[in-house]
This record gives sequence, structure tokens and C-alpha cells, in this order.
Amino acid sequence: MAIDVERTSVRPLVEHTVIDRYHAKARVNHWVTAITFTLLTLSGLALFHPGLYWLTAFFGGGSGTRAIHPWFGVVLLMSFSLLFIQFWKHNFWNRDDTQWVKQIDDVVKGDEEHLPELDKYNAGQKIVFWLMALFILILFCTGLVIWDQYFHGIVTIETNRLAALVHSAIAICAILLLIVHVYAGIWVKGSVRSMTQGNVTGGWAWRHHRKWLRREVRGAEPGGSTEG
Amino acid sequence: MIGEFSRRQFLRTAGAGIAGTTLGAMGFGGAEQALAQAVRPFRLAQTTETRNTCPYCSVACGIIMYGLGDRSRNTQASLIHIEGDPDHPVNRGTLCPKGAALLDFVKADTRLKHPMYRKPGSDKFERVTWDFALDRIARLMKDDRDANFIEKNKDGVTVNRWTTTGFLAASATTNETATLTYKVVRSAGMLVFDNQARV
Amino acid sequence: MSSYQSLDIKRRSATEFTPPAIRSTGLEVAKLIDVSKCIGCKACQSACLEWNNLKEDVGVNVGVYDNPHDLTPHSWTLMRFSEWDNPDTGNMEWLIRKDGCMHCEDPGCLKACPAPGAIVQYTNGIVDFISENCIGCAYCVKGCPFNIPRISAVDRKSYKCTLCSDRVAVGQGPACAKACPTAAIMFGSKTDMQEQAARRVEDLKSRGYANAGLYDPAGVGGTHVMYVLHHADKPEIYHGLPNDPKISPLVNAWKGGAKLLALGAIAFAAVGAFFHHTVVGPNKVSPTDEENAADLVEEAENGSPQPEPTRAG
Amino acid sequence: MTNTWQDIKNTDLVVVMGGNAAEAHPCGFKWVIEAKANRGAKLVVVDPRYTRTASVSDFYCPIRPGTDIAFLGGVINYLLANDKIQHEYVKAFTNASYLIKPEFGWNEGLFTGYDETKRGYDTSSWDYQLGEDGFAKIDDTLQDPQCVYQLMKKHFAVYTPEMVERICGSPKDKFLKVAEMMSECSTPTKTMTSLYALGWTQHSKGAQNIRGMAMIQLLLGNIGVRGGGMQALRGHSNIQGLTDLGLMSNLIPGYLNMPTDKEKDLGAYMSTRGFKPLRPGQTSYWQNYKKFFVSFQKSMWGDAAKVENDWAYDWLPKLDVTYDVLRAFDLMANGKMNGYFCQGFNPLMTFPDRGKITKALSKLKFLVTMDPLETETSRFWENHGEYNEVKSADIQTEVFQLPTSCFAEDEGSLVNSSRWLQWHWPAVKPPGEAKLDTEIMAQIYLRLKAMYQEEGGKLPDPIVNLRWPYANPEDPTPEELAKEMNGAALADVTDPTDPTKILVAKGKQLDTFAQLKDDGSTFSFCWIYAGCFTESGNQMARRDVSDPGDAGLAPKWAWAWPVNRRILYNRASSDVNGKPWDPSRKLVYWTGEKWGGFDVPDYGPTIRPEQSVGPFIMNPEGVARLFSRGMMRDGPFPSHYEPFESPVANVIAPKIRGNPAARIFKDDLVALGTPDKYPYVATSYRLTEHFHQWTKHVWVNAVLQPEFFVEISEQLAKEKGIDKGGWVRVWSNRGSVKAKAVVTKRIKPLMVDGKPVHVVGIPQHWGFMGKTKKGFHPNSLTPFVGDANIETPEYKAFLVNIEAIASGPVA
Repeated sequence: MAIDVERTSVRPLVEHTVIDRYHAKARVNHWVTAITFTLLTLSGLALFHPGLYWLTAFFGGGSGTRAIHPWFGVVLLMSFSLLFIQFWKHNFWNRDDTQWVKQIDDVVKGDEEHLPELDKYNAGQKIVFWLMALFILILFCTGLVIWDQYFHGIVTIETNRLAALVHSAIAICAILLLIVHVYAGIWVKGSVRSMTQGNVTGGWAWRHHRKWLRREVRGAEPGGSTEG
Repeated sequence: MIGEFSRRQFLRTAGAGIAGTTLGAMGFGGAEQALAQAVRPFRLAQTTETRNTCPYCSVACGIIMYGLGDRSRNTQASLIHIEGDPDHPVNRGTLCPKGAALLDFVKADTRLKHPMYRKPGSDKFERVTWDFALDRIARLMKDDRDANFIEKNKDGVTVNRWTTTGFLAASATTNETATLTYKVVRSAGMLVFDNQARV
Repeated sequence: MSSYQSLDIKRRSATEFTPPAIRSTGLEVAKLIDVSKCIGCKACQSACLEWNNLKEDVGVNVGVYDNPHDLTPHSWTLMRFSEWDNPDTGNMEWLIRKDGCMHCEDPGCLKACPAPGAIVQYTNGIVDFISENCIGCAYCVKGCPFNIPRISAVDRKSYKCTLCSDRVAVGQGPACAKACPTAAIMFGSKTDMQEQAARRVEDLKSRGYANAGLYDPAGVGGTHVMYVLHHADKPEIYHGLPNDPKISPLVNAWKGGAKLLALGAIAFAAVGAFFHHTVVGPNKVSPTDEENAADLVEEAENGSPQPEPTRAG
Repeated sequence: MTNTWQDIKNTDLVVVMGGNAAEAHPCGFKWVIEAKANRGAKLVVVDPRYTRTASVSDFYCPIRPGTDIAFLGGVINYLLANDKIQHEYVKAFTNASYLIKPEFGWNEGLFTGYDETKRGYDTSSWDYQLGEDGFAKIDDTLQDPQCVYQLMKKHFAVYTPEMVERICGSPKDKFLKVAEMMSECSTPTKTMTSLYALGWTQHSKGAQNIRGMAMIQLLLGNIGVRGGGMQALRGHSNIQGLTDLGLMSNLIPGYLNMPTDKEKDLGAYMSTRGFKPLRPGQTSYWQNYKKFFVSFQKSMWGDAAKVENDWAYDWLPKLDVTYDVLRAFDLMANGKMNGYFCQGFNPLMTFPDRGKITKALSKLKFLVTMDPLETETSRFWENHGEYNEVKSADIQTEVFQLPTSCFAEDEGSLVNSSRWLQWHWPAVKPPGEAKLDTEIMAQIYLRLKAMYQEEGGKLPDPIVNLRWPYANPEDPTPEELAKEMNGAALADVTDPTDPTKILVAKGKQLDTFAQLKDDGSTFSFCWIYAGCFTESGNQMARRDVSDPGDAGLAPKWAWAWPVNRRILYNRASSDVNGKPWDPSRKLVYWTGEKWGGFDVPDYGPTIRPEQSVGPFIMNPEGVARLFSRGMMRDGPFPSHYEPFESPVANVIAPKIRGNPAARIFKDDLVALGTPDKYPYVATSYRLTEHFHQWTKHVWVNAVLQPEFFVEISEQLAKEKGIDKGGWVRVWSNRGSVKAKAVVTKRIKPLMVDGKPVHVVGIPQHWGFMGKTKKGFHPNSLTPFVGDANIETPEYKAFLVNIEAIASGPVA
């Protein structure tokens, strides 16, 4: 508290230095995706392992879970597609990203001073983004094939078996990725507000995405709006 | 306390409840559940059995008809199943695809339930009473017999025949029905009389 | 419940540990389908429909005797007809096989099923679908090496031959076996059926069927529905009876131990994250960061050149 | 059937020809499978199609429809030429040694005595040479050229294996294999059984087909033995019963004959029914004919049938011609009939040439149908598009559709193929207002009787005097009727050798037909059923499953006619000395004092073997007839004739194509098709999934075989551009049907007389009522031709043409 007070007294404006990161549309889009993903995770895991079958209770029982899971998937695909359209441009890989990956030790330790200055997303976020896009596409396609209620018989049973295997394996990968994503959000304090309030503090941006901050501050954005 | 709380929250959101449920995944869930699977109860346990013979071919397999109802005064029997009679020396409980489906014969949609009558030139049946049908049939028979009965042939031999009305008997009726049919048909002097035996 | 009383459970779908079936009599049952005695009369189909009160749709003729044309949620058994030219004798042989659930000792359907207790295997070997637990996911269809289960479009439940578990529970044989006019379907203990099959094979060999044999495929641990075939070396000529059926490796991979590994990975990730947090602590923004940012903003607003940040965070 | 269903398990060789037992009688066929599995028996199938019976056979031989006699003649020739006959049996138990009149002969396809204008024979030359003692002459050496054995050799010599192949299209090597397998059964310890059905009867020479095989069985010594015999697998559940009870134009119950115009009184009627033995000491059981006849008359008219009025002989209608169904519908089509009753019968989908049947029914004044189910016949006036194209308004027939009970709702007995009378019990009441047939018949009768009593009319006597002793005249009970079939004593029946001994007291049920009298002191509606319902109760309801010796007889299950005998001619199971031919298959044998064994002997129980009484006690000669004398209208030996519609000429006798004595009317002769327009041989049949037109009303069976189809070979399909499962039109000179095509390897073209003949198979289970898809019946195509002896229509061989069409019929 003391520090805060002190800070306030020294630089009253600091607390008000906020940078817009996501406008409302993007935030809603993200949370729809997040909620759908969570529901998919829960309903999927319910059918993935018998020990988690009790999770079906959240979806009106086994049949309900079986029935609704693919519809969540449809929602996820649509929702994620919108996210994708908004974010894909910011997720091109560059030299800094490679450097970032090389210094992953520093990243894990939270020592970011020796990292290159980063634009809106760091390499980790980009990896999450692209992998998630790939996983969702695979999950959707394989899910469609094993969605017996409407797509019975469109492929052979053997292909069906492959699809089921791939679907579950990819789903696990996607969940792991989600854990990374969520944990990153929690670990890196000040991140969550970007998706709840839509902005971050200047300090957060300085610390994690300085290149982005500089551009924001310049007001010039080569790629158009900075808001996703 | 607040830190403690947030840790739990973290686990729930990030791990989707995994930690708690991995225990379940080790197999402690199923064993505790009441296993409610049930074999369908044997559905002939309390039925009334009646012996009969398959009405189709001449192997004449023994069948057992399982009826709802215990033959008490106030219950109307209804068939629910038919199966082969294991005692029968020929079929020994077996049945062919026809015999095995006899229940659906008894209960066919096209079973007739009421006497029907079609007027000359009409394009439909209409429902009539038994009395109407039987009176009318008997009248038509008598009129035809009286008009066309031949008592003597051209050589003067007594022939007493009536050949303008004929009768096809059914070779799936009982001997007893056949006996009564024979008596009625022959006593009227009919000669145009046959059954499936030579078809 | 009655299943517990008369037909104890050996395996149960989506259940890691089934309580030991302590009441087991040790008697395993089996249905022996002697293709060499089968006349393809479809009495088994008829008896099955009647006993199980199934109402199949009246179809059409598509140029073959097989009706319905495939197994359906209402037709749990089906005669499949194959006209096969025997290259050795030059004669056409009309091979007629009663298709339906094989009641595998290692049932792929049960392995694939995600719903606890939707598929059970009794100690007598019968594999039964328990509809009230079935969720209609059709995983059993993927699990089955014989392509047997069918999902009803009406109630989205999976159906197949129960080996008349309700009849067996009260000491009777399955309806099809009882009806079969030529005793091409026999029912009894598995050992008795194997002995019976051996006698039949001997008879067939004496009639010139050198490759006659019993179909009790080891790949699925043996089955509780077995065939006597005149040409046991070529089961596929009997309308595609699998030569060496086993649970698909894909299904094994999907449903095998990898599952626990996967869950472990998830748990590990979650726990790992927790410990990372514990060890490294939160990645917080320092006041210096804020100041640096504020400076940057200020400079930008003032239009002055932006020096490189100097303050340490 | 001469034997029981279960007895088939005792055989060594099953020959299925002229039938398809596995499909039509699956549960009886199980005993074939038992014989195969437990005795190592072999199964041979000879059929135009590779049927489901063939699918479990050890040997299959194809044959062109309608050429069975050539095939069987070939086997007879093979047996005689290779001396593969059971000599002792043939000599002692058949008429092989009997000398035939020298005027008898065979020339150019005709036996002696043919009259073309009558389409029939004078059969007087087809008989034995009688000695001065009135007995038939025999030659035990079988060397006399006029003895039956030598005549047979001569008659069948033409049927060489090459000729069989030429006529039947059966490859010579396959025919020879079948003949060889059959010939192995000529030893006393190997038996063969023949299973046949409508594949033999539904021909213009159906009865002769069966005789062909019966002769083979006699030559092999297989009649009267366990695992042998001739098994007529009858179609309906009680077709045997209705035949026994004589529900036919020309029959009186128990195989007595209706009198004809020529028999003006009882004396004339009995004069040809003396059945004097043709060899010394023979039983000739028909000598009791009059006892059976009088007892029948007493059961019809009771006290009104008395010696003074020749036991009411005049009240029986006299036949001028046989009123078989072909004649009935011909009369009808010509406007000569006014009323018709169809009790559980569907002639519109049964009798040949459906167009003619529709025309015939349309000319009736009234039609009454009695059936538990809708039938096409009761709706013949209703338009069903292409399936029944009629104009209702033009049809003036009054139609009554009376609902009856079905098996589950009635009580009584049915006679199965092995002559067992089995009683059954009802479980439920008929639906709606449906009534039992017995009540309907009683109601019609009582109304008719009342009208004759009130109004008078033509000859009311037989109607008003009909014996009607039922407790409730309005609704006689099955038990009352069963007792009536059996018969009872009207006065005390005493022992002929000891008049003080009463065998049956007045009013008591008879135990056996041996108690029947021709003096009016007994009545029995059907003499062969005497014993079915005795003072000790309803024998038909017996349910004792015991089977001594595991013989396959189950003698205490239900009751078999005659006198609970399970295997006919069973005396022939032992040699002349009364010793079983095969000790492992004993049936009836001489114990030293009497005939004993597992079955009721078909023989006088105390006739000693040395008395040389033949085992075929119904025949005046006491032996079986290889030469049938004048008993068959179309010849004493079977002879090959082509079906009336045939793709080839009769190579045996080119001038005579079809059976010269077969039933055919002039109009129908004109309606026959020729091979230039109709090049393919069609045959009709049952499928195992259905029973006639009944089961198309049954949901499950409709599922199992839903839609009308025809079966053709892959070669014909290719030739005509027909796809598997595609629509085809099949037409004959009489009509046309549309069907789905089943293209199969199970039918193959046959090489007949050097040219390929294609077969079109047409199953017979569809119509325009019921649960199945609407369809046609082969009777739209079949010719109006009947067998020479029993007028069974020729459904099994006729000519059609076929083409692929784009779509099915319009309903």
C-alpha cells in the first residue's frame, strides 16, 4: 500500500496510463470461444475417460453430453474463425520470435529484460494461436466424421476409427495448449484485464510487448488498427 | 485465505477439474455406483399356455401359444407370443420363418372382423349383419338350386345333382369343419366341390 | 438387477474395475452356427423379430434374397447369401451365413464404449447392451470388428443381438436357436459346442470338404457365437466374414492405456503450472515499468524524440 | 407320405426331386439333416434351380422343368440294365412276374386303346392275363416277354443316359452319378427315401412323375421299410385331411368314389367294387367297400338311410363328368354357374390363367368368401391399377365376405403329411364378429333346411333328412363332429364267429373300422378315421412322446390313420419269411406266432409267412404294381411327354407333344404359346419365407421377402440387358406381369437337344392385399392345362418371354 501511495504521490498519472488492447467485439468473441472450449473440454473428457463420465451430469446425462458436444464444436469453429480473422495478421512469425524461443529459459523465469522487444504477441502466443487453429480444424473435421447422428456412413468404419483416435489425441493436445494459455494469462499479471476490460496498463505493455507499446504510443500502425 | 482460494480457482479453470477427477479415473467411481443394468425380464413367466398346431404346411408342427390372462372370468385372453412345442415329435420346438411369426398372422391388420357385402356393380364393401348375409346367401342358394337342380338325366337315370353352384373347401380347416362342410354341401346335391388338394 | 442375480458381470463398459463376479458358475455359453446345415430359411430372423418384439420396415427387393439388406436397429440377425464358384470342383456353392453379434470374449464394442454399464459381458460370455445406459455415441460401431451394432434413429440407442440374455437367464436357449428347423443353430456350453463342432467338421471332411473347420477367432479371444464352415480357410467367401478379426489397432490406441497417459499429461501440465507459479512467482509489472511506459507516453504526447528507455525494471 | 417325418432320419439316401423340402417344409426337412449328420446319409437334389435344399445337398443335378419322367425312366433303365434291383423284393412283393395281355402295346407315344376325340384311352388291354381260375397268370422266372419285368425293360430302354441328357438337359455324368447313388440302395440294408411335392404334381403328367419314382423305390425294395418310402410332402396343414374326407368332386370320405350316371342304383355301383382277389388267398381289403359305404350313408342320413331305399343311394348326386376346379372355372367363364363359395381359398391368385378366372367370377350371380384374412378373390371386383385392372361397375356379382376364425381360435384336428390326426385347442376368441366355420356352415344349412321345410322345392329330402344330432344345432362342437367321423354302433355289433359276444354295444364309439357293418348297424363318416375318437377318449389329443426303439414313430403321439399305423405297407420291411431285411432297422416282423415290432402291422396280424399273402393288402393281387393296370388314365407305365408349352419337340414320339390324356379345353388349347414367341421355360414355386398368399398379410414375413420377383440366370440377364434388382416384364400368351429381377448363378441355361434353354423362375406369394409390396402371381401367365389323372394344373413348366423395363407397375 505504501508503495502505491508513494507512487501515486510521485507520478499521479501513472495509474491512468492504460493502453487499449482488445475492443468489445474481440473480447466477447474470445470469451465465447473460451466458454465453448471449456464446455467441449468438459463434455469431451466426460466421454473420453470413464473416470470423468460423471461430468456428463452437467450436460443432462450421457445422451445429452453425446448430443450437445458436437454442437459446441460447431459454435467453437464459428467463434474461433472470427477470432482467427481478427488476429491472424498479428501472428506472423519473425526473427524476434525465434530469439524469444531461444531464450525460453528467461521467459519461464519471468526475466524479460534480455528478450527482444516484442510486438503485440510473443512467440508463445503465436504458437498457441496457430496450433489452436490447426487443432480446431482437425477436431472439427474428425468430429464431423464421428458425429454419427448426422454423418453416419459417410466414411468407412476404419476411417471412423482413425478419426476417433485423432480426435481424442488432438483434443488432449488442445487441452494442454489451453492449460498453457490459461496459465500464462494467470501468471503474467495484468493480462486478464485485457480480455475483461479491454486494456492493459502501460507498464504491462512496456514489460511484455514494448514494440507494440511504442507503436501504439506513436499512433501509427502499419497494419491498421491495433485493436483486435 | 485469499491466496488459498485463488489456487483452487486456478486449478478448476486451468485443469478443468482434472486433479480431482484423475482419482475417479483410477477406477473408484464405477465400483461405488449402483449398477442398474437389467436383463429384460423373461416375458412368458406368467402367461397361459395353449397347445396348437401350425396352420401352414403339412409338417403340422406343434406350437405353444402364450396368452395374457389366466382364464379367469373377467380377463379377456390375448395372445402375446407363439413358439414351437418342444414335446412335438416332428418339430421338437423348432419352427420355420412362417411358423415363428404366427402371432402376426393372428394379429394381422387385414384380419376380417365383420361380414361385408358388395352390391352388384358397386365399387365398395359395406358392413352388414350376420343375419342379413346368411339369410341372403341361403335364399340365393335355394333359388339357384330350385331353378337348376337336375333330378334325372336325359336317359332317365336319377342323378339328383346341382352343378350351378360350387364350393371350394379349405385345406387348412379342421377335419371337423370339413365334415360339417361335406355334409351340408353334398346333401344339397353339389358336385362342383374341391379343395387345394389338386392344385 | 437381475443380471447380478443370474448372470454375473464379467466386464462392464467404461468401468476400470468391475467387482469380481463371485457368483459365477464358470459355465460359458455359446451358439454354434453350422453353416453346412443351414438352409437359409430365415426362421432365426423371424424368431428374433417376434421374441424381441421388433418391428422392421417392409423393404423392397434389390435383386437378392437378403432381406432386410443389412442389419438394422430392429434386425439383430440376418441371413446373408453368397453365390460362390468353387474353383476346385467347378460347382457353384450357395453359402448362407447367419450374421449377427459374435459375442466376442474380448468385445471391441465394450472396449470402445464410453458409457459406464452400457455394455456388459456376463460371466457366461454374453455381451449385452443395456439401453438405459447407452448414450448413442456409436463408439461400439467403431469398436466392433464384425460391423454389428446399429444405432436407432428413433431413440439413438445402439442395438444388437443379446443372445437372448433374458431367455438364457431363465435357462432357455436363444429364440433363433430354438426355432432353427435344421439345428444349424445349436446352443449350449462353449465346450460342448466345440465338441459338437469337431464332430461336424469330421463329417464334412468325410464329404470332401478338406478345409472344413470351426470359426472361433483367436484375435478377439474366441467368440460365443461360432461357425462351422465348409471352407474355414476362406471365411471371407461367406459374405465377408473377417479372416482374422481383432479389435482394430486404432481402437486399441484410442481406448488403450494412452488414455491414462493423456489424462496424466493434463494433470501434469496443471500441477506443473501450479509449481511453476510457486517457484517463479507471478510475473508482475513493476512500478518502473509503469514509469517507463508513462515516460514513453509523455514523450510521445510532447512530440519529443523518444530516447531509449534507461530505467531498469 | 408312406412313412413319418422323423423316419427320414433312418435313411441312407434322400432324393429330393419334384420338390424343395428345405424351403417348403423346413421343420420336416430337419430329419434329412439328422440323417446326414447322424447316419452319414447323402442328399441328392434334382431341380431346375439350385434351391435352398440344394445348398445343403451332397450332389445336385439340374433338370429342365417338365422332363422328370425322362430322368426317372433313365434311372429305371439304369437299374434294370445294370441289374441293380432288390430281386427278392421285386419278385415277391411286386407284379414284376405278372403276365400282361398280349394286345397291350406302346407305339409312337401312345399306349393301346387311344381315342383322340375323347382325349382318353380304353384301358381294357392294360391288364393281366387271367387264368381259368380267375387268377392272374405269373412267370416266376421273369423271362416271359409279356411279364411286367420284361415289358418294363423294353419300355424304358429308350431312356439311355444320352437320351436323358438330350431331353432333360442334365449333363450325362451328373445323371449317371445320381443313378449310381440310387442304385446303391438296391441292397436290403441300404434304403433311399424320396421327398417330393408340387414339383411333380403340377404337370400335365404329374401322377406319372410320382409313379416313376414309386417304381424305382419298388425296384430297390424301399417301400414299407424304415428310411424308405414315398414322401408326398403335402402343402397345407390339413390338405391330407380334406383329401381323406373326400372334399372333392368325385370322392366320398375314406377314398370311396361318388357314383356316376352309369351307376343307376346301388347294385350297379357295387358291381364294379367287388375287389375279388387276383391271386389265391390275398387279403384285398377293399372287399369291405360296402361296409364303409353304408356306414357313410348312415352317418349322412341316419334312419332315413335304410336298406329299402338302397341306404339313400339316390340322394348322392351322380357325376356325369368330374367337376374339378378347371372344369368349374371353365363352366363359370361360359356362364354356366351362378353361385360359388370360397372357404379359405383364394382362386383369383391360385388357379391358372388369371384373366379367365376374373372373367369367370364376374359372371357369377353371387360369390361367398369365408376367410380369416382379406383375399384378392373377395375383392376381385375392386380396381387396383395394374395389379387388378377391372371395371367395378361392369361386374354384377353379389359378394359376401364372411370373417372366420383362424387356428388360434378354433379347436379340432388336422391331418399332417404322415397321416397323423392331431388335436389342437383355442387360446382366444375370434376378433370382432368373426365366427367359426362350423357355425357358419350350420347357420347356412339350418336356413336352407327351414326354407325347404316351409316352401318345398326341388328334392328337399337329402337336406331335411340330413343327420344333425348336435346338442346345439346352431353351433355343433368339434368334439361332436370328431366322434361322428369316427363312428359308433347304431345297434349292438356282435362277433361274426360268436353272435353272443358283443364287440361294440349300441351307442358306443367304434374302436376300428374292422367293426363296421354293411347292415346299417354302424355309422362312420370316414371309415379310415375309425379309432380316432373311441370310448377311451380322443386319441388325436394324445401327447405321449415315447418312441420305442428310437424308430421315429412316436406311436402314442396323436393318432394316425389307418388304425394308428405309422408306416404304410410295413409288412414289406421283412422278407417273405418274415425276417427283417435289415436287422438294424426292424419295423414289423414275424415273431413265430404273430406279426410284431414297433408299428401296427399293415397286415393280418396272424397270417403266417408261409401263407404267401402279399404285403400290399389293399390290392387284389396283394403285391405292388410296377404295371398299374387301368388305374391311371394315361398309361400303365410313365412315359415322357413334353409340357403343353415346351421349347422343343418330343424326341421320344415327335407326333405326340403333350400328355395325350391330359385335361385341356378347346379354348385353352388355342391360348397356348409357341417357342418362337415365348422362348423361355418358366416354372413357379414357393419360397421359404412365405406360405402361399397368407403370409403376405404377416408383417414379419413381409419383411423377410417383401416384393415380387423373378429369377433368371446371369447369361439370360446379359442377353436381355436385365440388371440385378431392375424391373422386368414377363409375359405369356395369356397375360403379363411386372417384377423385380433376381439375377443369379443358381439358375443356369441347359443344353437341350443341342440348344440352350433358359429358365425363368417365378415365385408365387404376392397379390394386391396385405403387408408386402403389391405384386403379381404366376397364375397371370400359366396355362389352363391339367394332369390326366387328377387335373392338377401345369404350373411348373410353361413358356414366357422377358424384357427389361424402366419402372414398375402403377397401382
